[in-house]
Amino acid sequence: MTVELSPEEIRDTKIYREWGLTDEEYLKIKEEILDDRLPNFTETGMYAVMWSEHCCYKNSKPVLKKFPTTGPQVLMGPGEGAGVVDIGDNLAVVFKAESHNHPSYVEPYEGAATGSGGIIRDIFSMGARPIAILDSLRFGQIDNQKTRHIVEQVTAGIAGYGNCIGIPTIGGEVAFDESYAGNPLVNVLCVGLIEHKHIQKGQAKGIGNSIFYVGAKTGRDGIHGASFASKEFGSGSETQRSAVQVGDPFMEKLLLEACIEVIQNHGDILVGIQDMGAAGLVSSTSEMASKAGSGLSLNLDNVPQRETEMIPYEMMLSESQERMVLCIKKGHEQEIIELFKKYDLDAVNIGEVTDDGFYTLFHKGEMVAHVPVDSLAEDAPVYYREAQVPARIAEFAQVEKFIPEITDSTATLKALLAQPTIASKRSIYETYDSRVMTNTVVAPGSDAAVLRVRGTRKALAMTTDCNARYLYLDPEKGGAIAVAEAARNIVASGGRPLAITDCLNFGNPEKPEQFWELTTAVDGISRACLALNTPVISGNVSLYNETNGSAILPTPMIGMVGLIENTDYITTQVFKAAGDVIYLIGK
Amino acid sequence: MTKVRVYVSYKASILDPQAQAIKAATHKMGYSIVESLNVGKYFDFELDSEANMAEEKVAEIANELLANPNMETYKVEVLN
Amino acid sequence: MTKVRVYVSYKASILDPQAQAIKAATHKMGYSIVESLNVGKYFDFELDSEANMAEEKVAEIANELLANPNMETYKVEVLN
Amino acid sequence: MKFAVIQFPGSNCDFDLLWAIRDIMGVEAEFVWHDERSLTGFDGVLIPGGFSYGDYLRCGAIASFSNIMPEIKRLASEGKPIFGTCNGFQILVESGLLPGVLIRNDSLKFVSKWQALQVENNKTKFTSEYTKNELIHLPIAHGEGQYVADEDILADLKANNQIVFSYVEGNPNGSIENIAGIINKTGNVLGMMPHPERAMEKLLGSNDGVKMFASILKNFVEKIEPIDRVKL
Ligand SMILES: Nc1ncnc2c1ncn2[C@@H]1O[C@H](COP(=O)(O)OP(=O)(O)O)[C@@H](O)[C@H]1O
Repeated sequence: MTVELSPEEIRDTKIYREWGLTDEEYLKIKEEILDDRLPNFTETGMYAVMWSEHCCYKNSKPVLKKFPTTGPQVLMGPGEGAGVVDIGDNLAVVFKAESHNHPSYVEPYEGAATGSGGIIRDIFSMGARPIAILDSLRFGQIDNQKTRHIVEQVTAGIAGYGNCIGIPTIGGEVAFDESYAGNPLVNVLCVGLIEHKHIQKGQAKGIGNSIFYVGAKTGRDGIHGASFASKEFGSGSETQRSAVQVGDPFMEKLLLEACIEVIQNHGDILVGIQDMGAAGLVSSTSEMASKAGSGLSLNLDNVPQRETEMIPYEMMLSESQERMVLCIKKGHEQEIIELFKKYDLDAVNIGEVTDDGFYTLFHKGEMVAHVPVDSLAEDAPVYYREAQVPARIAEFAQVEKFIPEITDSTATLKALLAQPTIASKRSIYETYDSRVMTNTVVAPGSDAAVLRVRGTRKALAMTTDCNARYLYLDPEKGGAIAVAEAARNIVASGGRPLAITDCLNFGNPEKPEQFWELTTAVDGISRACLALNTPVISGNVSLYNETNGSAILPTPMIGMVGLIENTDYITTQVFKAAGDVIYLIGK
Repeated sequence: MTKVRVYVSYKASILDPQAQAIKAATHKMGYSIVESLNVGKYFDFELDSEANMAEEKVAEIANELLANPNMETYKVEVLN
Repeated sequence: MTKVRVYVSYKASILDPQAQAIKAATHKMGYSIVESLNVGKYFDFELDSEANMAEEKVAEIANELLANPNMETYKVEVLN
Repeated sequence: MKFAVIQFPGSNCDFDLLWAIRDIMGVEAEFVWHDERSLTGFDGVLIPGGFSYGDYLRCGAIASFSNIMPEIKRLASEGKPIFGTCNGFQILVESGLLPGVLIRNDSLKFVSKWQALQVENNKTKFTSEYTKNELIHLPIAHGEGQYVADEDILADLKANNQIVFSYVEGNPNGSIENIAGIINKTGNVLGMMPHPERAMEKLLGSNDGVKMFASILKNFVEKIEPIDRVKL
C-alpha cells in the first residue's frame, strides 16, 4: 500500500521529481495555482500525470499547431477523442491511432492488447461503431530470442483483443531495425463508422448533472503509466512500475455494446462520454469538465474498487482498463443503471457537475483535493524546445550519391525479398480475424485494405505507412513521403484520400537534435497533407523512445483513410491474367 | 524418475478476467456460496533425474518459461 | 469459510498441443531430462459454508462447469 | 418461418448471421438475448461465432449454461434446424447437442484465412444444394477449432455419415480426420468451424455459403413468406 506523505514531506523529499514534475512545475502549482498552498499527496499525483507529455503534450503542442487540420470534409478535428470525416449519406468515419510502446516492451502481450483496447474505446466514445483495426509495428532485428518473443507476444496481443471483441484487423505494417530493439513501437489505429446525428463529445456540463463511472472495477494497475510513458528507458526503470494492466476484451465488448445502445437509443439524456485512458479517472473527468468550462465534485467512496484500502491517489491515477465516464442528465440515473445491468456492467454515480470551476474530490467524508479544473487540463504547461540540426545531416550532404550496381537481378531481388521488413507478413496477419462483420472486400495482402459501407455503394480504403529510414536521412522529405505513400496506397485501391491520423514516435524532445527531427518531420507531413488535401484529424505523440540514451529512428506513422465512391472501383494489387499489359506510371 | 509440479498463478494485484467470469457463472447457476475464486495453472513434470536436481531444473524452467514474472508467481513442489 | 481446490486436466487420450509445445521448448532450452509434461488448471474456491457442504457443492460445479467430461477429469480437495 | 439468432455476451458474428439469413436469404429472423427463456414463435435457431464469455474456461462452456439453452434443446428435439458456426459449434458441443470436443489449434495460433472444404455429405437438410464432394471456400477464424473425438464417437460419426464438411488442401487446426463440420444423428443440428455466413456475396470473395442457407430453407420450411429484402 502506498503511504501518503504530508504536503510538507512532499516539499522536503521532492518526491514529485520521481513522478515526473520538475521543481519549477511544483512551484508553479503551489504559487500560481493554489495561492501558496502546498499541494497534498493526491493533488501532487494528479498534476504529475496530467502534466506529463503523454497527457498534455507539453513538448509537442507547439509542433502540432503546424498541422493543417481543416477542410470541407472534416466534421471534427484534433481535440476530441478522435477525428471525424464526412463521407456523405449522413455518414462519417471516425479514426485515430494510439501508441503503446513502453508498456509493450515491459509486457508485450498485455501492452499490445491494452493498447488496442484503449484506441477502440476512443472510437466508440465518439459514438461510432468501430469497424476496423490497423497496426504499425517496429521491432529490433529478428535474429534473437528476445525480439522473437516480443514480436510473437505483441502480435498475439493485438490478435487476442481484436479477434475477441469482433473488430476486423485489416491491415498494418511491420519493420525491423536495430534501433527498436529496446524500444519496440506498437501503434494501433481504429476506424469507426457513425451517423452524423450520433456524434458525441467528451464533455461534462450542466450544473447538477451526474457523472457516471461504467465498466470494470478500479485496481492498482498502471499507476503512473502516463508519466512512465513520458520518460526515457534506462537501466532500472524496467522494475520501477506498478502492476501491469491486463486487458479484458470480453468486458470491452459488453462496454462497447452498452455505450452504443446509450448513444443510439438514449441520446437525449447523454451529455458527454469519454473513455478512461492514460491517467484514468483524473484525466477523463477533468478534461470533460475543463472542455465545458464546468467544475466537478466527485465522491471516491462510490468508485468501484477491485482491491481493498485504495487511497484517493491510487484511484485517481489507476489505469485499469475497460472503464468509461458518462455525464448523464440529472434525474435519469436509474435509466442508465438499468441499461448497463443488462450487460452485467457496473454503472455508478460518482459525482456531479458544478459551476465553481474547481475539481473537488471527497473520500470518507473528507475533501481530499480542491484545485482549478483548467489547471489540470487546458492550462497545463507548454514548452518551446530548442531544435538543432544533428551532425549526421551535414555529413550526409558530403556523401556522394550511392547508385547500386546490380549484376544479378534475380539474386538481388531474392535477397531483398528475404529481408524481414520486406518479406510477406502473412504469418502475422493470418492470426488476425480480418473478415468479422462481413464488410471486408480487400483483406491484408494488397495495398490498402477495403471495407464496403453497408447500405451504400461506397467503400473505405485504409492504410498505415512510414519508412523511418527516409526520415532518418531527411525528416522533412521522409515525413512527406510517408503521407504520399499512404495516399498512393489509397489511390491504388480505388479511393480518394480523405484525411490522416498519425503517431509521432520520436526520441527525447529535451535533446535539441531529437526535437529537430520531430519538428522537421511535422513540416514534411504538413506539406504533403496540404498538397494532397488530407488534413490531420487526430493523432498521438510518443516521445522519449530511447534506450540508454540512444533514440529510435524518427517514426511518424501515418494512418490514412480514403473514400471509394462505388464498390465497382475497388482495385487490388495482384496481376489478374496472363497477357495483361503492365504500365509503369510516374517518374 | 522424479515427479515435480509447478503451480503458476496471478499476482494478487493483477486483474484476472477469467476468474471473474467463472465466478459470475457459478452465481448464475445458483451457487451463491462462492465467495472468491482464483484460477491457476499447474505443470506436472516427470524428469529423468533425482529429486534435488529435478527440483532445481524445474524451478529454472518455471522461472524462464512457465511464469511471466510481470504478472505471475510460481511454486515448485516435488511430488514423490 | 472453507477453501476448496479443484484440479482439472486432460484425459490421457487427448493430445494437449500446449503441453507438447512446452515440452519441446524445454528440450530446446537444454533440459533434456524432461521426460513428460502434463498441463492442468486449478481453481481455488472460498465458500461461505462448512467443509462437507463446500466440498459437495464444488464437486457439482466441477462436474457441471469446470471440467468437460468428454476430455477432462477433475479432482476436488478441501484445503483447510 | 422465423429464425432466432442467439446473442451471448461476447458473440461477435451475430450481425453477420442475421444479415445472411434475413437480408440475403430474405427470411424473417430476430436476435434473441441469451437470458430469454422462450423461443416460442421461432422455427429455427442460429448460433453465431464470437467469444461468448470471452472464451474463458473453455470456449462455449459458460454459454452452454444460459437460460435460453433448454429452449434450444427443446427445438432440437422437435426436429427444428439448429445451426452453429465457430463459437456456435463450440457451444453445441459443450451443451451435448453434438458429440466430441474442440480444443486449441495444433499450431497454438489463431488462424484467419480462406479455407478449402469438401462437402462430404450432401444428403443432409443443410447441404442438399451442394453436390457430393463439392469443393467450396469459406473463411475460417478461430483459435480453438481442433475437433477431437474418441474412437467410438468417430466410428459412430462415420457409420451415420455425420461428417458433413472436411478441410482439404491443408488442415488448419489439426482436427481429427480433417473434420470441419458435423451433424447430429437425427440430421437437424449442424455445427461447423468455418463461416458460411461470411461467404454470401461475391463482393466479399465468395458466395459459397449461400447454398447452405438455401438448403436449410428448402428442407425445413414448408412455406416461405419472403420479406422485403433489405438493399445491400
Ligand atoms: N502488422 C500487420 N497487420 C496486418 N496486416 C499487415 C501487417 N503488416 C503488413 N500487413 C499487410 O500486409 C500487406 C503488405 O504490407 P507491406 O509490406 O507494408 O506492403 P506495402 O509496402 O505494399 O504497403 C498489406 O496488405 C498490409 O496491410
